[in-house]
Amino acid sequence: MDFDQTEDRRMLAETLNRFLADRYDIATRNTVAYDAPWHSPDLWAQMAELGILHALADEDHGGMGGTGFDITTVFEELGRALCPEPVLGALMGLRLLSAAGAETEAVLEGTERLAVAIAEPEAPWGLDHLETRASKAGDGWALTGRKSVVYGGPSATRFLVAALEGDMLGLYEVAAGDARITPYGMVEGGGAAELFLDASPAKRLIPDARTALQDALNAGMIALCAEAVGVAERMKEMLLEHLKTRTQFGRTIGSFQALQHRTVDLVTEIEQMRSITILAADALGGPEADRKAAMAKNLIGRAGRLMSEETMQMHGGIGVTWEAAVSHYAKRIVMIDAQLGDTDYCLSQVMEGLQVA
Amino acid sequence: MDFDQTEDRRMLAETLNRFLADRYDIATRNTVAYDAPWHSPDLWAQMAELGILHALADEDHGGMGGTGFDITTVFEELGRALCPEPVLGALMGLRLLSAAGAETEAVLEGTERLAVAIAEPEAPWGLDHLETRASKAGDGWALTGRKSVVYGGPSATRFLVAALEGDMLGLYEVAAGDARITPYGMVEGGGAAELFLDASPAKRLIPDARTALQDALNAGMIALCAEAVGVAERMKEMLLEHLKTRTQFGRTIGSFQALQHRTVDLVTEIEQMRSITILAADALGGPEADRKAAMAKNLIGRAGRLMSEETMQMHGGIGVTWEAAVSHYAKRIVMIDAQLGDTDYCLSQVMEGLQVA
Amino acid sequence: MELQFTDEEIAFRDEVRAFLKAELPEDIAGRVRRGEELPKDDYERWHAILNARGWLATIWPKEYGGPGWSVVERHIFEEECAMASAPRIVPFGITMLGPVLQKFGSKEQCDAILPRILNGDDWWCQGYSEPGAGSDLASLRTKAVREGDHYIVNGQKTWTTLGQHADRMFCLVRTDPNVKPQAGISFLLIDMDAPGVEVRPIKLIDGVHDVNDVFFTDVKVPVENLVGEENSGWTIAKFLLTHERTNIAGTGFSNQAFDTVRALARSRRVNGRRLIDDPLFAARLAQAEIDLEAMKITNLRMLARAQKTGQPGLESSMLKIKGTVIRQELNDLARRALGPAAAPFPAEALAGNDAIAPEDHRRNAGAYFNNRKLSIYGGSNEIQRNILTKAMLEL
Amino acid sequence: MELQFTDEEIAFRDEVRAFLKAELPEDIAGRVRRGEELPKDDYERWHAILNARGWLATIWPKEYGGPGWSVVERHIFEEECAMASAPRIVPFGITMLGPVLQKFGSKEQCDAILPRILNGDDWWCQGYSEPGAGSDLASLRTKAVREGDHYIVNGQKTWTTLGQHADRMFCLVRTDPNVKPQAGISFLLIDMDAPGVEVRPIKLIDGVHDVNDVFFTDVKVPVENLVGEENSGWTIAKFLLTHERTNIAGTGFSNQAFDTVRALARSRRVNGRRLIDDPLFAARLAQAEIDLEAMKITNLRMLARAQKTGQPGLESSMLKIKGTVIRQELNDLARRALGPAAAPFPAEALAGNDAIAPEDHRRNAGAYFNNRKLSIYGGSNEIQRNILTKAMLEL
Repeated sequence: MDFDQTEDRRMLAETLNRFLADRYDIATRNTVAYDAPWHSPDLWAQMAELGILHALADEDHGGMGGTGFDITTVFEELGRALCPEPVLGALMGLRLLSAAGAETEAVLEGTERLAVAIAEPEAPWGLDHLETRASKAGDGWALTGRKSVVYGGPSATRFLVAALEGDMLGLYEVAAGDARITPYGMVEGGGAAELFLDASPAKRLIPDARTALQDALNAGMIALCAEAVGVAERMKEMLLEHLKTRTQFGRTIGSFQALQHRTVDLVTEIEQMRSITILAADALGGPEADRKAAMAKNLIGRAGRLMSEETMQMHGGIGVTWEAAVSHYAKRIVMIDAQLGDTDYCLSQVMEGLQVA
Repeated sequence: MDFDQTEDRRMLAETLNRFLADRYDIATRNTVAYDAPWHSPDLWAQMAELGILHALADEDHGGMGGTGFDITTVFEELGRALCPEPVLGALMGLRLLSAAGAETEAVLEGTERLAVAIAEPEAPWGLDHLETRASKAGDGWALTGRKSVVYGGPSATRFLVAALEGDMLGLYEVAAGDARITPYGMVEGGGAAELFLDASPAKRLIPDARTALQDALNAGMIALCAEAVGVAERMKEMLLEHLKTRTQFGRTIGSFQALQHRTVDLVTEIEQMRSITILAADALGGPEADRKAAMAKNLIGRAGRLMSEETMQMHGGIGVTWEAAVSHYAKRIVMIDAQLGDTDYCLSQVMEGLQVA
Repeated sequence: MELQFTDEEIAFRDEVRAFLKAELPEDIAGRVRRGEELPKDDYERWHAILNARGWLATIWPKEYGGPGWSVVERHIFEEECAMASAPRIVPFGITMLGPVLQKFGSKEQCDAILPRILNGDDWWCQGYSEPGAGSDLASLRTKAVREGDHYIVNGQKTWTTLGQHADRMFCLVRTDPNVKPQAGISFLLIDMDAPGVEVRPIKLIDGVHDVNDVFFTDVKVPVENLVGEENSGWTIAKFLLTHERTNIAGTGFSNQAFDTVRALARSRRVNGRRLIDDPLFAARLAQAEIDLEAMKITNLRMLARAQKTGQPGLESSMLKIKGTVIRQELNDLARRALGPAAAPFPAEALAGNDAIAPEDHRRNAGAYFNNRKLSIYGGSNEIQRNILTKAMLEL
Repeated sequence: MELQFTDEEIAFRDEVRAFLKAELPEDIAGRVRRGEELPKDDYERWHAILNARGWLATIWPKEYGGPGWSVVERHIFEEECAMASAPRIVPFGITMLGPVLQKFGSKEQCDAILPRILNGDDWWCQGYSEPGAGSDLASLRTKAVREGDHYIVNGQKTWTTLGQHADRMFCLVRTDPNVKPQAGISFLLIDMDAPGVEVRPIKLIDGVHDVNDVFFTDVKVPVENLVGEENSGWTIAKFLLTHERTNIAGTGFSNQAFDTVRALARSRRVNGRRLIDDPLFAARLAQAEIDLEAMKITNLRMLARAQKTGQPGLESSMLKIKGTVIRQELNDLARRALGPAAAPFPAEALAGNDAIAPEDHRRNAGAYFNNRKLSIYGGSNEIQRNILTKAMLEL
């Protein structure tokens, strides 16, 4: 039993932390995050150069990492800096390309940007209710359907798309130019897109991709959990600073016991967030991976909302202003819940495990 | 719009309050409540003499009340005094006898004590999954099945039993001597019983009693809600007294802001408890009666648990001792939840109303 | 005990409904329903419509142009307006300054100012909060120094709601720095176009601009703009803070929010079923409905008492807490109901064939975040708990 | 990062399991599983079995008869014991007094007392709390006045757990009333059969008797029963309060409680389906499972740090809070799972054909109420929040 990070991962975290602290102060971050293309191609290239993306794939597929703990190391730092770069798409895409035995080099080097398109308007989470269809078209395939809220969609060069041929859920690749894309910014910054496929030409990567897609979702959920931990840690620093410096009625507001006790409860929840993320990261790729990822995402969703609401409340009016960095963190930690599986969806998944003996 | 009680009801409340304060101090109450027959036949007779039971039936059936607000008036006072007398059985029984057009006089005068037996071991709430069966036997009927946790069962002279003949849920009467009864005390005081019917002779009061039974359940739920309001009001008094007098670290514990804010939240919930009980009482007998009774019982269940746990916590060690009156109130307000429909069951009923437009 | 409205009250409600149906402009109601920022003109049109009917200044006595309604009638009016998606009445002139002038102002001030409020000639804003003096209002530092027949005002106000539209501000200023904080405050009326007044927008969490910073640099204010005595401003401030507010629970807004979420949950399909058939979502919504139903009765109980005693009672603090908690929960449900489709930034929420949320729901996430302010402003819920502790629990 | 136990640790766990399977008496485990009060004899038998194996005093150094386990091994042992429904080891002699004597006691005291603890010759109890000095321990008033070679002790202790079985008590007494509260306290050992000691039972909310009041009237205590210096008792008390407690989160108990509730929910039928198929119940249970899984990792993280640094860290206060909250939630679920069938009073819970709850669940309601004490004693959760505020948040 050992909860220390390996030396390699510690260095990775420090490198990324320093890079983001230098290049992604909150003002820069907000400029990048709230204007099209909702990320910075320059900083993306630099980040790739640092080898950050290599941490997300394993050695057999050109990377230098790819385990649950590599993922959490990277995403916790992204969260701390509230980085809007489309790393989630790279992570999930790399796992899918690896599963397909496809080339990963261009992605690892940052010249190709992937977005993974699974969710649909009426099937926001999971794989069970998708309707996008694939059919043979000449040598290749044609996809028809709509993919919704595709994270990183505005800047993606290629989309990896889940689609059905008969009952079989496959993985297909669509070039950005071959589909109609409606890009947009998100309420907390960063970009997403609607993807309209109308007999769009595609290449099939994996005929029966259910397992690979679920693995990509698990990895993505763990990444989001770790991102939330990073967000929460930074919010905690901001909150403690605020409690120690803001005065009301001639005292620092941190001297009020009601706020103290609520703060202790928040800090306790952050430890729980970190713990459940560790649990899920450890299980990634194993037999318990699905359920533990769902457990983690559920706890993160609940604790994230609490963290967001309580931190804003204790900041008072300033906490709901655009000018205050904390408000952007407060948005992110809540909106993470809706990505890949929200508290209720994930809880349902955990409940299923209780019901079958 | 008027939330004042009528003069009659105010007098009823005062009379009952004085009676209970005089005869049911907590020591007497505990002696009565925790020893067989888990109520006091003497005090029961006196209470009947005061006309308390008459408030639970309408004028057409020998009573002087019988509306939702008559019921809440009586049960709030019973709650305040933590009275273990089996008034719930009388209330529900009187409504059923009235619906059947049967004689109510002996019940109103307290010489007969009714217990209403609906719930079964695997059908604790509602009317949809009962299995006790009725069949013709000579001139009368015979019942077979098991009724579980029949409140007031130990002291009942007659049982009003819900049983199926074919698909039709009827109401039957069984004399106490005609069934096997296992009486027991409850964790918070008061008595209940298991009722074993094995071709037990019965009289049929209402062939199709679904509506009447649901009305009796609604009335019973409203009564329990009002009882919980009375319990909560008394707990609030005890809590405030404790906060004002108990000192720790050289200060009254009521001077600690964390406890102040939690107390304010409790007091707010008591107002909510009272309000939802008023809403349900007003709706009794009308088209919205079922759903509003379920709403009330759900809120009472949630708020009751909070009230119980927080009040014990803020009392510290003394709050979990038998000697402290508050511990018996804390038990009662929680155990009310399990009677006639708990928070989850009631919430499901309310959810159904959301689902159908 | 009688929960139902009287026949007269029901007739009144029907009259209000008919009025709203006939007079509330559909374009304005649409913007309110969609949670958009309203242009100044929307407020002005709506005020004019209400004023034409004599229903604008609902809490003013008849002598000043109020309708002379009972507490219950006001409540009915506010509920119906909220349910019909009418804009809120901008409170600064009508609800705040009006009653203050009627109680503390001179006859000249009343005659000069009150008709202009009714007619929409002046848009008023409120100058209370300052950076560093949020919940602790008495620590305010904006100072006004008497020089001849003027005060010279220097300092800064913040959280000035809709101040960007305002012609005038009523303002708390420090006129005596040498006494205890509460004793040295005055209530002053300031023209927003006076030299030295600068309004800077504060953008909120969802990108909306409805509050402002206001800076004063050597602003000259005529002494006749003082309301009440010099250094008696704290009395006026307290009057305003404890002033009867029938609408503090916001039940009309919550009713409307609940209906909207329920409709959304019934129509939206998620993973093979209607969202309302998801027991976990339905459980949250049912619980919110129950809490709201209870609060509506609590609210009516307080109103009935106010009607009888003329006192709103300290329970208004409870209604503030519970009302904001419930409304924020409904906002959360509205955001949550959309799942990932809540993501698009409000300013560019998708429309037409590319829409991913129904028209009335494209600001659900933004509204959720923006409305976190509900439990902060107007006396934060923590301040309300302090008030209740002191006054009700006698702790 | 490595969550799994090492091969050695797994081997150790298997050894503990085998031991428990072979040696834990079934009658005792049954009573523990059913949540019954244990007779004194159960504890004594179990202590003797553990002592025979050398596994009784798990936190004592080897020189005094401890097994020399690592933090992780102790954790494994405690988890396995809880999962097997072993009685808890009565902590007063083993976990509390033992380490105190080893650190502060004289050689004579160690030699005389420690072996008797191991052998079960003396049953110890703790005399800390007093009426009026609960969370505020320093305000204790039981006084000990030196007279020749004795102290004369007068006063009252309360919440003395299992004091009805005790032969001796370690006790905090005030030896100097004229200095600040913390400075005048001493740590004294008192024979329970000394003249002037009276033990009176305190019945708890569920009718169970496991705590007591203890009264002292002119009790003579030899001065050699003083541990450490006179007036240094506060140092010892603090040592005990912050003493490494691997089991503070109670994860073993919660594991066991979770498994039991899940089994109940799978087997119990309610209104036409298994309870576990009721989404509202299943949601609560799943959430408790998730919180518990997280806390188990939090606990292991703290353990791993303690293993490395020898310091438990302030996070033990977090574990105390979260551990009790989770365990109490599981107790609530166990009570709730029975519905009305939780009603019968524990002392007479129905059995045989008349039973309405499965054998292991007849005290579910009683246990729920009794375990409300978990968040009160051993430093209430409010005190833990104060500690965390001060030390960790530096507020």
